Amino acid sequence: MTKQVEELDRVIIRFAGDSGDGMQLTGSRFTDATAMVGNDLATLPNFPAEIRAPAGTLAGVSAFQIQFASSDILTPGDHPNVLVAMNPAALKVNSAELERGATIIVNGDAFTKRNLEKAGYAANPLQDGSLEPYRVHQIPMSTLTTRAVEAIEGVTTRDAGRAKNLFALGVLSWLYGRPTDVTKTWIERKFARTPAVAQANQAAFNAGWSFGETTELLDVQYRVPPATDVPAGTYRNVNGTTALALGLIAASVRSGLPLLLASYPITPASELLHELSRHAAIGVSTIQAEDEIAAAGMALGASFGGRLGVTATSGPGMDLKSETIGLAVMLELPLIIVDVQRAGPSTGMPTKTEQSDLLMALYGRHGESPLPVIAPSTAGGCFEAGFEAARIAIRYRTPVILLSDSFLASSSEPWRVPDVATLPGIDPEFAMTPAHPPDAAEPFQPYSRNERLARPWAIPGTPGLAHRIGGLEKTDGSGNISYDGANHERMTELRAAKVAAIADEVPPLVVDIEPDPAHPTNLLVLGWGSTEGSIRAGVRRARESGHRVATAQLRHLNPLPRNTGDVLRSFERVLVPELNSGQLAMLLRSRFLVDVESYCKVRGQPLFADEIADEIASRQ
Amino acid sequence: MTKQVEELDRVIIRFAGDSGDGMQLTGSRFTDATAMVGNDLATLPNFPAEIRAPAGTLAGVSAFQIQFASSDILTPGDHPNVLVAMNPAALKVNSAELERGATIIVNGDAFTKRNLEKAGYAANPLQDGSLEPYRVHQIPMSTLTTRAVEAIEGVTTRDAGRAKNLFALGVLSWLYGRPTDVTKTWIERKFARTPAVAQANQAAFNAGWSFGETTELLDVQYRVPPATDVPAGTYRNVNGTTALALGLIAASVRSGLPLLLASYPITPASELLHELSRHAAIGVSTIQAEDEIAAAGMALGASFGGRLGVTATSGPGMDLKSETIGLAVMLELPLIIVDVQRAGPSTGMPTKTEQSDLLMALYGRHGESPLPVIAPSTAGGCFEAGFEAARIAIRYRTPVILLSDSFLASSSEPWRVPDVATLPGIDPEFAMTPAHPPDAAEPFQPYSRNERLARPWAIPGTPGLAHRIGGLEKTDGSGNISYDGANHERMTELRAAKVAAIADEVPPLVVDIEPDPAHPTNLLVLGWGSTEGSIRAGVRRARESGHRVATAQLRHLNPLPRNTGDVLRSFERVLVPELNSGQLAMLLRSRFLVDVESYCKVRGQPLFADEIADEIASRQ
Amino acid sequence: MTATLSKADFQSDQETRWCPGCGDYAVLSAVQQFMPELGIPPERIVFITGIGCAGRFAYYMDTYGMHGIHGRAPALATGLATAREDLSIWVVSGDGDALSIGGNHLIHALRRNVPVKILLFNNQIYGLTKGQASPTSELGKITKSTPFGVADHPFNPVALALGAEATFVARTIDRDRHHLTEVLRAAATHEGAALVEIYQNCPVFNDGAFANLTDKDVKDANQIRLRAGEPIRFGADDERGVIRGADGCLQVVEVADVGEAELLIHDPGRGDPGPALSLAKLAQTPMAPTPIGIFRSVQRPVFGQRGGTVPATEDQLADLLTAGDSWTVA
Amino acid sequence: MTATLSKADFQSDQETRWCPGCGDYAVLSAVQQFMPELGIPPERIVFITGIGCAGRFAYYMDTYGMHGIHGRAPALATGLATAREDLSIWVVSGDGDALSIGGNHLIHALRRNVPVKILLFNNQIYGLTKGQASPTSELGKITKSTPFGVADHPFNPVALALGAEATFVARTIDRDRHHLTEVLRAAATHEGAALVEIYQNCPVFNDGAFANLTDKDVKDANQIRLRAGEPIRFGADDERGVIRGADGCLQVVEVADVGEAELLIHDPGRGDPGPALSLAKLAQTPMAPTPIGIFRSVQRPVFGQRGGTVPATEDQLADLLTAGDSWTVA
Ligand SMILES: Cc1ncc(C[n+]2csc(CCOP(=O)(O)OP(=O)(O)O)c2C)c(N)n1
Ligand SMILES: Cc1ncc(C[n+]2csc(CCOP(=O)(O)OP(=O)(O)O)c2C)c(N)n1
Ligand code: SF4
Ligand code: SF4
Ligand SMILES: [Mg+2]
Ligand SMILES: [Mg+2]
Repeated sequence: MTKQVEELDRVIIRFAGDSGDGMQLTGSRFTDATAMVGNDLATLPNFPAEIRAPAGTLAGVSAFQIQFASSDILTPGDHPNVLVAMNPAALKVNSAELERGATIIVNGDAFTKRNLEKAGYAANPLQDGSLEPYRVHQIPMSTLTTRAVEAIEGVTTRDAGRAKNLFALGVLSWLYGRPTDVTKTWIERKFARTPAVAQANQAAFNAGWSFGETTELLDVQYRVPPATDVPAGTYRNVNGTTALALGLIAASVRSGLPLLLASYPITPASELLHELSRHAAIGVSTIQAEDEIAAAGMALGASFGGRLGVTATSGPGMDLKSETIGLAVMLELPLIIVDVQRAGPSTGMPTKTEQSDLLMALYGRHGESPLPVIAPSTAGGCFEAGFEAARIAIRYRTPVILLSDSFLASSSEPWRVPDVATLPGIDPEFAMTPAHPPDAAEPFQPYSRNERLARPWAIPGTPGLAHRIGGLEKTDGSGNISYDGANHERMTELRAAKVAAIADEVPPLVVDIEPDPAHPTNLLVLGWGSTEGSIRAGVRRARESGHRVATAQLRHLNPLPRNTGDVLRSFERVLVPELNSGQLAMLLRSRFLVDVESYCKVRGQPLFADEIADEIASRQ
Repeated sequence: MTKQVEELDRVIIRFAGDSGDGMQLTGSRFTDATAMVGNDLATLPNFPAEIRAPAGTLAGVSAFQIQFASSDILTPGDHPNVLVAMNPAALKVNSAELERGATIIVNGDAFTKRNLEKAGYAANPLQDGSLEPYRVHQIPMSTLTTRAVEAIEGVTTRDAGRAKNLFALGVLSWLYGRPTDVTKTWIERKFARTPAVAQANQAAFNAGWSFGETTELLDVQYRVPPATDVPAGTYRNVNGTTALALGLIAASVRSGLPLLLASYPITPASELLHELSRHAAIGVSTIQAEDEIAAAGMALGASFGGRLGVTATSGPGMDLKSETIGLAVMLELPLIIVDVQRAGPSTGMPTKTEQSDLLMALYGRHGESPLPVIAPSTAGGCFEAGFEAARIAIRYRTPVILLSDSFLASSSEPWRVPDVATLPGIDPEFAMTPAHPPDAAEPFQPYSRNERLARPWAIPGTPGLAHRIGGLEKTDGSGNISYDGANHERMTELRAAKVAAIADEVPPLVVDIEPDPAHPTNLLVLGWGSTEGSIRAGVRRARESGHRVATAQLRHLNPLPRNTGDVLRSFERVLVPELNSGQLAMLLRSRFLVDVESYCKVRGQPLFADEIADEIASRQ
Repeated sequence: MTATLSKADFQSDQETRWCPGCGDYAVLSAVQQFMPELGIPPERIVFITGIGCAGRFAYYMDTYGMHGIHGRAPALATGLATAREDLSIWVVSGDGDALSIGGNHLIHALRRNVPVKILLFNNQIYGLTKGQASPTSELGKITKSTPFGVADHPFNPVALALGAEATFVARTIDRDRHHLTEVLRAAATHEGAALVEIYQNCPVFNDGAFANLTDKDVKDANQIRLRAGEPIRFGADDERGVIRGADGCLQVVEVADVGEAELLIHDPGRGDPGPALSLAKLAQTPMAPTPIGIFRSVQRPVFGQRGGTVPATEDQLADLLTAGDSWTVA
Repeated sequence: MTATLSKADFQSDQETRWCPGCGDYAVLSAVQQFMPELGIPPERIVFITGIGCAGRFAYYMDTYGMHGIHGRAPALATGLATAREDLSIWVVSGDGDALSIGGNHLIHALRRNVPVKILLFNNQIYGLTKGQASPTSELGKITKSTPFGVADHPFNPVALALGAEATFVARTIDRDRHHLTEVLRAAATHEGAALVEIYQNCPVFNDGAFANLTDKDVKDANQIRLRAGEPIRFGADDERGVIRGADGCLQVVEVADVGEAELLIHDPGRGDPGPALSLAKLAQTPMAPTPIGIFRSVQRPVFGQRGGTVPATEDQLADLLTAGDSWTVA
């Protein structure tokens, strides 16, 4: 039977089930297929808290959300229109966030008395009418999957049980007309060594697909036309972690400096360690240090040796690295510190996102120890941010803090792969002769400076340039220990001036619309880091409902773009949404004496577009 | 022969010599005698950098400065009018800072070829006329001392050599009419066990005194009348370290909580550890921890046990304590963190002073972790600051950072000893029953709050109140682990509100003169912490030369006094002098959007009154 | 009243949240079962833990508890123990928490002989952070952070403690409730610091790490049970034993080959920690025959209260304030 | 060219700033004297130091050097050693720097067997900060921070290293240039981490701490010189020696009483670190007869470079960027 096809502009699906149900896999397979169709998309996994909770419990629910559309989208979406719930707990945890009238597809077999109890349901929601406002489809996925695979030679009942996520994938693939070959080839690759399992999964997928095609249950099929506003190029899906890893490796390649990452595991920064540790074959060294202090020290030691030293952590680890970062400021050596922010203070909520380390990045060390701070604003943007952090660290001989966060690190989106040849080169400009820069005095002056105020970087092994550096204040030029007051003041100013001068290479802050004298735009929404997608989406909605509002996103927090003050002053009002208690606002107010307003959200969640739209509406 | 007596209002003397010459002792003896006279005074020792340098070298010079006067004074003084130099190095190092026409008294015997070379003098300054602008008195102190003591039974030549500092003390005591009995009794007490040495020192002192009386060399004697504007009371000399130790012990007594200091040695904070470790007999426990992280942890562990937990350090140690301080913010337990600031960043200049840890104290931890910050402004004021820090920590169940600095810690002044009975009591209000506060729900709610938003403090050993706390976000009230977004936002706000509300108990910011409509005062000089003396002295000078200017000093940096904004706005211009690059200014600008101006000094020295006077003049 | 305490008195109202089958459950249950023996009321018992799966332990004990920050539990406990000698203080930590980030605090707590009992849950992996290598992970192990295998030689916790001047060092196994309880009892009665390494299975990220010592069919062949005053022998029929070889090193032998008289007599009370270290190093990883039990138990002054428990009186304070030269202005 | 190196080639232009008579001078001179033997040009030698008087060492060597922060030198050195296998890397640290704040990095560098030579200047005091107790200060010692005497039992650095899986552990004395040089030579040739404890006199804050081992009249009676393969004996006429007693512990005896055959033969190459630990603990403080020399020297894989020394090629990078499923939009 042929079914009616409905065209949609955008869809938000959330796959939810028990940790054991393989929802992350289902989601990422659906994502790849969707990317192939040419839809624009954004995804966000949502894992349970660290320790694996008992099967079927609320704490054990794992989910994966994807928004895909025919025009460019900016976030994984606020409220799903479709929920796939593999068990009662998954339904309970996620139904609240659904939009009214959303479609719910459940694995009916999982709604046993026991599971309902585990999920804390007094009555079966599939029967008590509590799901009235939604369109609910009940499918006995376990049964149908078992039936589909039982014939296959050498398949255990366990394999059968686990294949039901592919059944679900089949159903959804049919429902949204996703290509099947991508999944097919993936299954073959993945289970090459266990043909029976491969067959089982393929069978389950097919069963799901034909279930959609044949049964009455699902009467419409949906079509989301490919996005047409996508620039040409090669694309792949990346999350912030992968993009950052690639950006750092790219910087290593373009600078010729082997990369050394020293890190101590911590959620959500561990993923970067895992990712980079796989690339030993291409000049990437990784060390799991005994703690964060050692990690920072090892990375700095490697920098002293002429490597691209990187260390990555999250809040608690940042506290511990601060003394070593201060040493790097004094040594004026390149060092990249990645802070994947999470909800604090203290241990806080390790798996939740937040932007509350900004002021610590700027001021979290004793003494006057200025350094550059960069914050990527999209998953793909983590590539440029990583590359840029390395470029600045090397060119200016300075530690650089890169502020990512839990949301950026795990959310993914299609990313246009850059052409390696187009990436800027980074010249480490190692000092090779005592006279460096050429006009400098001899003997070697490790604290002489070039036009960027950067000092010479002479690495061990270079004849004639043996020298000693350390954390004590040093004489301008020679670098010898100095307790002279005037010298200390000069060096303090030099360290600050060097960092401030980086602004020369910081792109200006760009407002997304030209001020139009006819209809003056009196409100600027200014964000920083990972909130860009939600802010732009929110602004877009506000505009659709007729509001005149502009937006801009800061990616360099120190130094700020040179035009920041002018931009702020060119608007009547400035709204600064942040996932903290107003840290950027505090900076801008003191720097520019502009009365910026804060929208603070400290709930361990990303910003939602709705919230921004509402904030804008409430101001106009 | 009788000599002419000249009356002076104030004198600044600097005693300088080799580390081995006992100048600190000479200075403190002179100080005690001066206190007895009833002069007001302020002193500042200046030790050589940590490691003891070879005798006679510039690096080995140790100095002690005292200013005393007949009217209240505020600082040890900028430029000495009298320099006592026991060797060429001492002369070389200190002559630059003398006021023109100053008196220089040198130990002529020490100006040997060898010593002159060690000091880097090409020619003998006593002969080459380079000291032309000064009144130089050459006294063969070594010779005269030896002669005075050689007769004494059982005195070694070494004893004789070492006694010359008492000869110098004798000369100066005569010159400024200091009482001799104080010194006499001190000598007896000090050398009770070695009568010969006692005799020798007494003889040397007497020799110096009669040298002054008899020789032609010194033709005038000076008289500095006692200060008359001193409130009645018992006085003693204290430096900031001693005063702080006493303040903490007083808080322990008034709260009934035994004091536990856990600390790791670091210049200049070690002195507090040394000081407190002597008082084990009166309920003061001290632990030298393995590092600063452990020190903070031990203090916090003691607080959990119902003690007054204190930890003290300087910049580099603050970096290391930050994670534990964040835990204390989350646990909401009392904890006092003393930061004796020194010149940074990194190891910096360990023996030099600076105020550059303010922003780190406020923002040096990941996540939103607000806490109170207090900064004493005089040596004596360290007593109140220590007491107040403890009072706030206990009443509000919060870590408190006390920002002292190298200058405050070592400078001394007469201090009016408070009457113990007048010290406020501090009630720890331990929770004894599950219902705490009385209207709270049972079972025990460790995160319920009283009117000050402070939570109950139930210490181990209390039956029925066993509970668990930790660094993970907790449910409002019960304190159970919570990953709920709304709860996290509420708790974040509660932690901030609690600290902000302390402002209710923070005394208002006091401007030293009433605004007089007739002659409007358009400039406010606003300082914080240890700069008070220099600022007030500078303002006084500016007024003497006719400038209308007001001054005020912040001792509470967080929360700020409630009237701070009004005060700032009531002046046309606000000048904020700081020993950093403008950290308080940054705070005030963002909080109040007032265009405060900075005077920044980052030379590892205290502020000088002259500098303030000049800054004021340049603005009027 | 303490006489009537039962296991239930030590179970908190918090739902235990470890993975199904986690060894932590067995240890928790054993500890709760053992606590009443102490004859100390729950309110005078404190559990201080670090961060990690093991760190959650504090929440499940109905005593006072602090879930500290990563690696710092021994420091927190040292402060509390110094301030409050009247408490029974227990630290629960993991192999990463205690030996990686917390290594320094651990060795200093041991050398100071702070009166705390430290339970080190060694699962040879980072559990809470989902499977990275730990300082006890064996060479070559593939983990999330070591896709090409662990390259660092592991610590042997018992050996480290012995080198750090520990006065009590023992090793036991999560699955052996009886042995575990015996060791807890000895640790509890020891005056001063006690380090108890507990081999703990992590079924999710490092399943079977101690199978050699826990699986019915092989455990007898691999558990070398140390008993004070007895010759060291093991095996289903005690057929194997430990001797000091001619080269001065310990070695495992067939008792039949050397004769019982040659066997090393175990003495945890030796002043010289050398023999205990030799035993600890008999097996670098629990894949070979491994000694369990009490390696060392000696007396040494305990790190205790410094300033006593009462603050100064007001008179003492008054004297202190005016100490040194003071003068009066009328 | 390296053949012609002399002591002067390793002396920097910085004026040495230690107190008169400080043991650090002797060690500096011995090290500068020894360096040419390495046959490595100064620019391929790096000294990384911590904070403390000992920490100033780096400034006086005319090699590459980094004066790090307190306690972290082993971490800095581990990063450099991992990045640059072509360098000869030396760490200089004090007893506080290495054992108090830096204890964790030290034990981890040892267990990893990082190719660095660690010289631990042990003066049993905090020198730079003017005389507080250190983790090696003896019990009861009066210092600025312990006016009533040190209450914590001290570490024995050699023992700690042995418990931490060190592959090379030695002890020597500042005043004995010959012995010091011998030990440096052995450490330099050892592959992997070497810990060398150097008893160093601090005349200002802890004068005479090692007088027992350095004063002419008593040194022979107290220095137990360990020599591989030889029986352990000492005394003016080698009249005393070390045996393993019936109780399994080492003990000092009169050779005449037991006969030479009974003496323990020293073997630093033993796999079992137990006997070495027994030797290390023969004297808890250098006030009793104290072994000096090489306690342990064994081979183990060295902690080395992970990712090699060359970054990816542009082609490899291009492949990496498009790895996984990618698609093209025309
Ligand atoms: C300062 C800091 N660094 C890192 C972390 C992340 N973290 C939490 S637990 C843990 C290690 C857990 O391993 P282990 O101590 O062996 O305990 P287990 O989970 O295996 O019981 C790490 C690295 C943290 N919470 N804080
Ligand atoms: C983080 C930090 N804490 C404390 C200090 C202060 N400090 C410098 S050296 C030192 C200890 C010196 O003792 P030791 O390591 O034995 O070296 P020595 O001076 O005896 O050679 C201390 C505590 C510091 N510089 N940094
Ligand atoms: S991860 Fe391992 S150690 Fe942690 S709870 Fe699960 S099974 Fe236990
Ligand atoms: S204080 Fe001691 S260790 Fe430091 S330089 Fe002086 S004598 Fe040497
Ligand atoms: Mg573990
Ligand atoms: Mg020392």
